[in-house]
Amino acid sequence: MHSVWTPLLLSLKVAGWATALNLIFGVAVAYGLSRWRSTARDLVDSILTLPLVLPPTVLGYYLLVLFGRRGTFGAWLDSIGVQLVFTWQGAVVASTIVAFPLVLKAARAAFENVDAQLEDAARILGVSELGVFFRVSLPLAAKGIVAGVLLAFARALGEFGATLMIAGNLPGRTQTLSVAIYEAVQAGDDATATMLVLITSITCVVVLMVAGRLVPNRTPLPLR
Amino acid sequence: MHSVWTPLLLSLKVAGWATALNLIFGVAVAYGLSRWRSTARDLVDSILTLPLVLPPTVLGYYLLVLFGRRGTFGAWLDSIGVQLVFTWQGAVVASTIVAFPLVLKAARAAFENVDAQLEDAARILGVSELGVFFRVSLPLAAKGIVAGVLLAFARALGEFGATLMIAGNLPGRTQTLSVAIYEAVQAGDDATATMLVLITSITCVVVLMVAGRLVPNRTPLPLR
Amino acid sequence: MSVEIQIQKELRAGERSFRLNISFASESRRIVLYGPSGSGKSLTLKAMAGLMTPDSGSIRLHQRLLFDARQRINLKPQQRKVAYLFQDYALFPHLTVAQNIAFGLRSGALNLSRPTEHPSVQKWLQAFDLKNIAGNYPAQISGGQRQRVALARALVPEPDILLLDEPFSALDLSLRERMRKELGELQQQLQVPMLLITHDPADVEALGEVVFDVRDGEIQGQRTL
Amino acid sequence: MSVEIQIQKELRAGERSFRLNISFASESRRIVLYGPSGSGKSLTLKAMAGLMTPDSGSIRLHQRLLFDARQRINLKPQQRKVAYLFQDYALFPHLTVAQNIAFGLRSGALNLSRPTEHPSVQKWLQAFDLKNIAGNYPAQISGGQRQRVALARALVPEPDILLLDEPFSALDLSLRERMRKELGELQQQLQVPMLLITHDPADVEALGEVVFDVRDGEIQGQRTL
Amino acid sequence: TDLVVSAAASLTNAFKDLAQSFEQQNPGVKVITNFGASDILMQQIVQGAPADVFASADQTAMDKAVAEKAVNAATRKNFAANQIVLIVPNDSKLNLSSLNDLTKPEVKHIAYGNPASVPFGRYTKVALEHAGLWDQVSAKGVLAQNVRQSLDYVARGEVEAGFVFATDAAVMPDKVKVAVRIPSDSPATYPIALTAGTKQSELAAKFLAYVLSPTGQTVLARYGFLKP
Ligand SMILES: Nc1ncnc2c1ncn2[C@@H]1O[C@H](COP(=O)(O)OP(=O)(O)OP(=O)(O)O)[C@@H](O)[C@H]1O
Ligand SMILES: Nc1ncnc2c1ncn2[C@@H]1O[C@H](COP(=O)(O)OP(=O)(O)OP(=O)(O)O)[C@@H](O)[C@H]1O
Ligand code: MOO
Ligand SMILES: [Mg+2]
Ligand SMILES: [Mg+2]
Repeated sequence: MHSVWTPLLLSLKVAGWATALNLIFGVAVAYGLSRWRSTARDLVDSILTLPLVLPPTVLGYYLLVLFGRRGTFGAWLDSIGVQLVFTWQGAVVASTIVAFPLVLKAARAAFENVDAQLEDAARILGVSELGVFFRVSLPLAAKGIVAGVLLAFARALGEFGATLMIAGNLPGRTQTLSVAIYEAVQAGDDATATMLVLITSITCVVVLMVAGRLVPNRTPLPLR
Repeated sequence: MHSVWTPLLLSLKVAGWATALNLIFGVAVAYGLSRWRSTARDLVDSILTLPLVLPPTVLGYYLLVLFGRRGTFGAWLDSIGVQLVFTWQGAVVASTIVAFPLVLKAARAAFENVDAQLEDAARILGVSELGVFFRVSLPLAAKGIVAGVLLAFARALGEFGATLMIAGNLPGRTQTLSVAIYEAVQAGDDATATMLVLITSITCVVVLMVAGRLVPNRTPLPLR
Repeated sequence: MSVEIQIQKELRAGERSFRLNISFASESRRIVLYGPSGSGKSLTLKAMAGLMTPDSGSIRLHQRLLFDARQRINLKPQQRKVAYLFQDYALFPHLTVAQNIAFGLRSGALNLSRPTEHPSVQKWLQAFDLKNIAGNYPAQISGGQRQRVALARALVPEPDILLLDEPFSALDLSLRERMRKELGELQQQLQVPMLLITHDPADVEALGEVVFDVRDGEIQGQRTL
Repeated sequence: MSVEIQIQKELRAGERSFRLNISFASESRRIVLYGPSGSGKSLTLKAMAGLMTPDSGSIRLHQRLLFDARQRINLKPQQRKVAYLFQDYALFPHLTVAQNIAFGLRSGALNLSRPTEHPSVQKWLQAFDLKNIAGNYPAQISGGQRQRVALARALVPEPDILLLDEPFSALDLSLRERMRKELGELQQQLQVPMLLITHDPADVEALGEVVFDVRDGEIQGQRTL
Repeated sequence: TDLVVSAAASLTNAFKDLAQSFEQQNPGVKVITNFGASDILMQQIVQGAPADVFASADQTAMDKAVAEKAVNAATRKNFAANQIVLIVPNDSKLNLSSLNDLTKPEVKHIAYGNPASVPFGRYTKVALEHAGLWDQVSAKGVLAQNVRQSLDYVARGEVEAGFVFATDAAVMPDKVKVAVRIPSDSPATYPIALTAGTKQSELAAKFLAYVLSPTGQTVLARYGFLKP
């Protein structure tokens, strides 16, 4: 067993990147979907939920087919010098895709809950659509979005099925905490497993609690 | 390969039960947490998110230890004639736990978004706390809750890591679609895998779209 | 004494703090709170309804003690049996006008199934001219219609006291007159005290017996009409 | 003509439908819409602000065409340069009083960083007596305070027209008088038309030149003061 | 009656076949297979899963089951053997012909099972230690969770070489070719045993006997398994 720091830092790096990517894409797609008036909307939404319904290992398998050296997309990536298979970047891609629906759904529900009249009030004040988004919709939806993003972070931290497939299990290079835990459990090494599980759990709890506090809570104190 | 109907029906049964259980427990716990004024609240919330951060296989292992005949809890269950290991009920337990945080977070964010003044208005009208919950908080939080519940359903449908551990891979009895897909991919049987993936995907999209329509959308039509 | 209130509360918001120190008592059944914006009128009504817990003091209604800081008595809003019209209405956005009005007729987990058929819902739909919007949602009605729905909703459960925060502010003159009459009749019939916040001298004249002047969180004076 | 409007809209809600058929034109810069609750006053203002798209007709402000169904012209709310006071205020709950008032001073993605230092924010905080609550959130202020914040927010960007939906309904008499004066002065100074919805005869007297009577979705009459 | 057989993943095809013919010979009996990695199956049985028969891909997993008293040690028998082979993609131009060639710098990644948790990984490790190459090879290692993953990596050309069971290499003759057969002095033997908790030991014993019988052995041989 390597030191626990290597997989822990790797896990945080991978989950951090995956969360950041999902924050951007998930929120953007959710906003688009929540404003899009079309019957195709729910279909697109359901299809974007699919990464959740496929067993991660299977998803990882398809990612491998797609991004592998012999995959269409992988060959192109290879030609521009990007290598996803057996790299931590591959783990980021896997975790991002697996956690994407969590941010999407949460953000969409949050955006749809924002009072449309407030957005109109901003428009009348001459504020651009970009301004309406950043100054009204986003802050009012923040609570729901953050809930989704934290879920995505936890999921990315726990992801190992798809990661294992595409990023492989190269000790010290792509072995995330989850993969290490899996290994330990498989090997019947309960002591190591328990220690690693505790480390992941504590890390996750700490990150969730700190992140939860970063969002300003503007609910006024109740008068009673 | 059995007919695809057996694993499909089994998957729907397991995911359906898991979703129903999560709807009840997730919403109840979320409501409790959203009303609980204590600093311990966020800690409890983070801890309840942990099923997401543990690799499902590992979670499954702990469930196996807990619910197996040698486990304290399992021994007691055994004495009252309940057997979870290698049964579909075991798969329900695994899927429920894995998907629980999704409902919890979504429902908590939704409840906290409900205007407290409306709940007070109901109380002043003499309505019991139960009435406030069912007639004000729940309908106003419905959109966010449903988003979470649908995620949970998709996740339960896709769960196989923990399921494989506790419920095993018994064709016709505990072999859900996800497990069957996993097995087909493992066996290099790409044709079967692709077919099963398509079936799961279509099932999931259909269920999500139908369920999404069951919630009455009360947002008034915009005037423009 | 039908109403007896003597409460203190310190409210902090940002760097500012507001001190509420209200005390008055009256046998009258028609009391008006009158005063400038931000003086503490709405907070006083909230304290009576149980939506704001004072730091100290007590609130008594007839001989019933609703709140007493020293005896640690603090009845729940449900137990206070008050009718409360919120200044900003607080209508349930997911319920129709009729369902909003009927809301207090059931205290359990279910809404009344056919609200428009209930006699008191019918009565107030009629009295406040809301019949033709009974099936509409709050987002689909006008400002004055909302205010009337909120008032009807508050009055339906036949309470022990009426707490009304500017009940007619969004209405035109003729409707105001008509509703003043309806409200005055209801109050006479129920024989319950009514506490009214208003800026309209005509309301004071028609519905007030005693007027308390509220200023900077305190009662500064009292007039009997 | 400074304001020229001629629009139709059919609104359906549940089983009921409401037909709006408004047409008037006026050179006057002080126009009052007067009429009973639910007659279509707020909808008319919404159409002017671009929040409601009429089925047919046109809206012209000075010589600018804001809306024309036949020519398929429909300016965005951002392009109409109107000040609009919502009947229910529509304050941003996540911004302080000062941030709310300063909101329209920036059109981009960021809020003004020190709103209280901006001269026009200062001016209106002063004029409407809101200085000491500048740092508070809407949930922490009284009803009348909210209404004043909403009015200040609408007036700050110096618009081409003022659309005010019952701007003083939640205020006491002395504050009302003071604000009427402020508003009258602003309107004179900007020399822009003002469309006011009110139920208060004193408002009509102080701020109105022409009064249009709205009833059942139509203009039923016109008075010049 | 139902008979639950937990068998190593590498036995999947062969045991499906065996189960079917056993059912035909014993009307009314239903064999329910549970395929998975040997160590997982072992853990399930140790925790009291209601399996009747356990067929493992190596002795280590079975040893643990015995130590935990989860299987009936007296019934333990070796029923098949397998071979570890080094495979390369069919279009490989590296010309690997001995284990020593794995040290070539062109060989960047080598897939094999995790010795800590999967039988074929343990076999690989033994073989490489035997050849004195373990340290060099493990520096390039990609740990697969099971044979199929290792096979898949090679078939896709993601790794330059990988270790798998001979029976698995035979599944994809169009994509991979065997470069080196590990000498048979370190055979991979498969043990089978009845679980301690079985409630139908008679029927389970009958199945076990069937696997060991000439008919059973023929079936296994058809899928490339060797005699133990
Ligand atoms: N939740 C709160 N936190 C802090 N201060 C508050 C809060 N609610 C109200 N206040 C302050 O308390 C004072 C009294 O408020 P209140 O709502 O009682 O005024 P009011 O007399 O009803 O005025 P109006 O006629 O404008 O409605 C105001 O200055 C207000 O800013
Ligand atoms: N979104 C909507 N959908 C359907 N009907 C609506 C909608 N909004 C308003 N109405 C109806 O249109 C009519 C006119 O509404 P409007 O808000 O213009 O009234 P108003 O003249 O402003 O009345 P008030 O003085 O009460 O505010 C009302 O009968 C109202 O119920
Ligand atoms: O047959 Mo195994 O248990 O995957 O090496
Ligand atoms: Mg007030
Ligand atoms: Mg109106």
